[in-house]
Amino acid sequence: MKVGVVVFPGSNCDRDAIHAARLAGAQAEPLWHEDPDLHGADAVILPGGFAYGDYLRAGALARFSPIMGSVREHAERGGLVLGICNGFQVLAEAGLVPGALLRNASLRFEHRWVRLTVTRRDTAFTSAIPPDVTLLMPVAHGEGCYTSPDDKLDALEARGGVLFRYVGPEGNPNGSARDVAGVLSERENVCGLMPHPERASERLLGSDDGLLLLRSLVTSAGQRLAAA
Amino acid sequence: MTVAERPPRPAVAEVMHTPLHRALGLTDHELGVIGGRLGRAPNDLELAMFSVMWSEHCSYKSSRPLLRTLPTSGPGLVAGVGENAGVVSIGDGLAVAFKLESHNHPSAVEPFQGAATGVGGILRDIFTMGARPIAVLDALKFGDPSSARTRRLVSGVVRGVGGYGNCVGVPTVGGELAFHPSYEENPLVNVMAVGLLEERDLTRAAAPGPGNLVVLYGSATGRDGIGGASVLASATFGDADPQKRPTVQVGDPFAGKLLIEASLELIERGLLEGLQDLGAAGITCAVSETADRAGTGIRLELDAVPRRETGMAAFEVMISESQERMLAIVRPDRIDAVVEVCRRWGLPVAVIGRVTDDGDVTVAGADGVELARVPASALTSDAIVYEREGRPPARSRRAPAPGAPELAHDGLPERGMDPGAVLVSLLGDPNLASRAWVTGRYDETVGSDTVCGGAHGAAVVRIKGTAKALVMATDSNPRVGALDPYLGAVSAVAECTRNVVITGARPLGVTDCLNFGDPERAEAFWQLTEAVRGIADACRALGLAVTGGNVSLYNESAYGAIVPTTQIGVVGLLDDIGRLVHPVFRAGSDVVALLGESTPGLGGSIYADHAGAVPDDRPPGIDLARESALQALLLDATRSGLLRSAQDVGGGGLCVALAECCLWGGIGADLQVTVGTAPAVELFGESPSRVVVSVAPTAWDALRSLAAGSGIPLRRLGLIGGDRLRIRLVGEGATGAAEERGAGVADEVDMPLDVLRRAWESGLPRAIGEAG
Amino acid sequence: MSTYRFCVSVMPKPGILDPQGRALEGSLPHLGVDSVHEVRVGRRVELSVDGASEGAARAVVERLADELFANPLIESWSVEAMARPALEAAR
Amino acid sequence: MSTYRFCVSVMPKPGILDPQGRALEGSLPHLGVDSVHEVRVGRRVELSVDGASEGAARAVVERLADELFANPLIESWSVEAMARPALEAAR
Ligand SMILES: Nc1ncnc2c1ncn2[C@@H]1O[C@H](COP(=O)(O)OP(=O)(O)O)[C@@H](O)[C@H]1O
Ligand SMILES: [Mg+2]
Repeated sequence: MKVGVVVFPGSNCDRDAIHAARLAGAQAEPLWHEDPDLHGADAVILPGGFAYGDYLRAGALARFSPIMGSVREHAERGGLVLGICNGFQVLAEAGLVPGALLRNASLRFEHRWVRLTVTRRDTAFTSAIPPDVTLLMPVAHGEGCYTSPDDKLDALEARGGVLFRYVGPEGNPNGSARDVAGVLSERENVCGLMPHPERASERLLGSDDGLLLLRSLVTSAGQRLAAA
Repeated sequence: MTVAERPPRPAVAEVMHTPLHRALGLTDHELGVIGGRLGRAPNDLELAMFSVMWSEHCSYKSSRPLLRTLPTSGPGLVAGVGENAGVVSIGDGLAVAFKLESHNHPSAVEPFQGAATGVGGILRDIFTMGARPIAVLDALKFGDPSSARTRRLVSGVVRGVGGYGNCVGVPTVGGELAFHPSYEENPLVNVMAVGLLEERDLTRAAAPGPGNLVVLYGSATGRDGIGGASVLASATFGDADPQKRPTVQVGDPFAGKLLIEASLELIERGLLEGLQDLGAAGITCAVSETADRAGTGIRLELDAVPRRETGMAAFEVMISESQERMLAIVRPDRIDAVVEVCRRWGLPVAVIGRVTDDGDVTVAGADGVELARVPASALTSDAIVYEREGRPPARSRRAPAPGAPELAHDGLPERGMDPGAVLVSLLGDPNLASRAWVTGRYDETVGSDTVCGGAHGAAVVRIKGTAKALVMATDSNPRVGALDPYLGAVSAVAECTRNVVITGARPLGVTDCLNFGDPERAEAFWQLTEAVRGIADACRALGLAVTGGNVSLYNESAYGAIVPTTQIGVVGLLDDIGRLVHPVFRAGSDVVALLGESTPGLGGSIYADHAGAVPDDRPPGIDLARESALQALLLDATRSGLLRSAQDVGGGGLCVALAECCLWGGIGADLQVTVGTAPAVELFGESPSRVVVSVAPTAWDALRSLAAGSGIPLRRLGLIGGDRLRIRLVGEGATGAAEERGAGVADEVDMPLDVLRRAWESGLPRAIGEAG
Repeated sequence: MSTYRFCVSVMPKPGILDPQGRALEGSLPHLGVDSVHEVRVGRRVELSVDGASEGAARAVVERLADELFANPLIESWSVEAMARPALEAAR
Repeated sequence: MSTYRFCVSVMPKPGILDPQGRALEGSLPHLGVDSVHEVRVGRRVELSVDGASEGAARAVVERLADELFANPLIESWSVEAMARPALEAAR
């Protein structure tokens, strides 16, 4: 099972994502943004960071990188794509997941540990997460306030597209509508979330809850591979 | 260095009629010496180059003789003072690079950009050595937290540090934040960076091999940071349009990130012979320093320098401080590969000259016309040096005034102060309260290596693929430094190393940043001299080398100089992350104890601020032999796995240390402290060389015999448990004594953790008006 | 082939949260200003375009505004020709 | 007393590095655009002001632009009256 981690100019969690994907049992390699070839990746991760400095709008410039065409095709073929933090912003700008990410309500960069509820376990990104478990992970972003018109939010919720929500006393760090922390594409093969599962993949670092998410991804991609 | 830390220069209008060298900040004497070095009068471009290189910031002309007295060699040191950053070997073929640096003046002018470019600058010093930056610590000092100016500065600086560090993806894992009225007009922004490298990638900032190419890559060059020298334009070119000469450098962290990746790739692939970052004095500094270090010369083709703007004069190109640029020395057969790497990372790159064997920095203009020729050494290693005169102030607080009684009591009971209430107010003091408001603006987990961030204690960053971790801290003691600059420096070194040692890590070396006033004033120079003597004494006593540092002088305003501020940074190595000792109380019924004992003196303490303690009180002294023995004991105790927790007793004294252990651990304690006639010394005094530890009950005897063997006093205080912090006072200074004096105050601290937590968490936001 | 300079204004759509505008408005009383309301903060992009005609150049700008400068979900944009290159080259 | 709407343009001063503009320009080739240059990115603030006259209202805006909206060390600003409230109030 091969995970490709896209490196945009300004990505800064690419190495973390590769490290954590390997802990989750995948073969993981970087993919250079100017090379449209996915080099046989079964799943693609768009990592966190500040692609193109997050100038203009987070994710706005990165979505035109040559590799994004291939990522889109991969997604259209049903391939799995996970966007973390800046990767989520790129996915949203590219229209691969619904919604937009505005500046945090506090207008400040927020780093803190948050708790997430997982609304469903029947997805490629959550299948390995035990029931009733909330996930402890850090967030670190300045533009993570999830926004979408109310009717679209209703529709998103109705189809089970809100996969992660901020809960507990740590609260909603950015003012996201309806506490949305992560969403699923309509076909449920593309997921974007603001918190960082790859930074919560070892007990030593404070939590290994994120590994559950990455293991789900790796397992699901492996199963799809076997089925194909 | 990042951009020049420089004293204000005369305004353009004022200097129109002054001789050029003076307008550029050079004295008549210096002009004479330059003539001597050249054997002729300098032309205007050469004068500009000398003026920036012979500035205090680049030449260390006032401090160089002092810095020579520091202990600068030690085991494992593979690069030290004189390099961009100190590098110490840590085994497994790995080494760690670290350094502190100031960006005070730029941050005072434009806090956001000043702090951001400060982070960018120190990061460049780290990766110039071939190291990947893995951590940043920021040490910030401001004036009155309730003033509008301070609030603007705090907000701008914190956004600037985060804005750069977060974007380049280097976690900001710790630092320091202090408020003192003397920083009101002159805040201090000192930033420490730490990097990790394969020892074989160690890169020198030298230009060896005549015939090699001089390559400039990174951002294009603009008119950044040449405001001071713009008099040259008015004098020479009759163009003083200030609009065209921005003095504020704008940092571009995105370009900074690309620069890190490109540089590390170039180094890893072995494509470079030398690498130097560009900071203050720009190209002039980079070429003269690299040539001088290698004993070579460099001939520059000025027109080859990529520019951001049109119509730049030669001097502007030579001294521009545009950020995010690097100078590489490259063998001709490797230039194509170098260009390819830079292009891939989207960075402009150009060959701007060649290494020569004549020892000169030569600047060639269009058609090879020689615009300047100066011996590289005259600009750097052979720059002018001053033996300045130092004089202690007329009234030093070091010794008690003649005839003054030894301090017998401290006013705590007399003033009817309840120690519990004092503790609450200390925990809420902006100097001691939770830093979450600041640390929450910093990405401290990027890199997936942060074991402990800035929430409490030293920062701990593991090294992937090994069992090792690096432990890092930065400390200063300006309140003590204000009373006694020697003691301020000694205690900063002691405290900083102690903070590293209590985790179980062995300190690898010391970096320092000396923030002082105008060295041309005898008192300020005396303070600097005392501080350097203090660092040297402390490092020798603790067996540590100074691996590098920075000097920032002229920290003065219309309201006077800042208090002498010696900022210290220490990095330690923990061989086995499994043995990491945290500062927090962990388990009920563990035994709490204090290692070390308190000594008299409340001068310089936070308590003194709150209680207005006896005005002429001294700060407590420090016994370096005792400190060294304490640190050795701690390393022994952690190595043998005895300690469940260890916390330094610092600002706010024993009570605050105990409260922190409880708050951070989320568990209370029931304790008893014996107080003499001066209970505040015991409870809130800041005498050094003390550590609060906790051990499992079964480990108590072992700890006691270890302590006895090392001659360090050990006092059992009580047990961990519950959800209150209770400290009963016993002994001479307790109940009976207080009641005799008619105060009738409580002789104990007995506080629910919730109350303490609220005070501690709300202290900073409230002080700076960011509550809610 | 000539060069034309344009500016693109990108503003948050009505109804979309504008925390910056709100924060600005909230800070006004501290400055003793109470006559200001409905503050909205957006972006302004100035750029030069080479083209055969102003219309051709504007078409490029409009495409960029639509695809890149603004996110249609949350922002609206407008393009204006500028009299002359307002700023000297600054790359 | 009437209400006037203004917009304030805040741009990086000439000669001051504009990292946003630079990064934007650097990404344009990915969109197949190579005719665009000298990109500068700034802010646009729209606001309504109550005042006895347009001049009085404008004076308030100019003061705010100078003290609050722009950082005079690195940015310059200009004020323009807007025909009518371009956007409905959206708090
Ligand atoms: N206070 C100090 N203590 C020890 N070394 C110092 C101190 N100040 C400067 N140095 C050393 O002097 C050299 C020059 O410093 P600096 O000009 O700041 O270097 P850079 O340009 O690389 O930042 C460096 O090696 C630095 O470590
Ligand atoms: Mg350097």
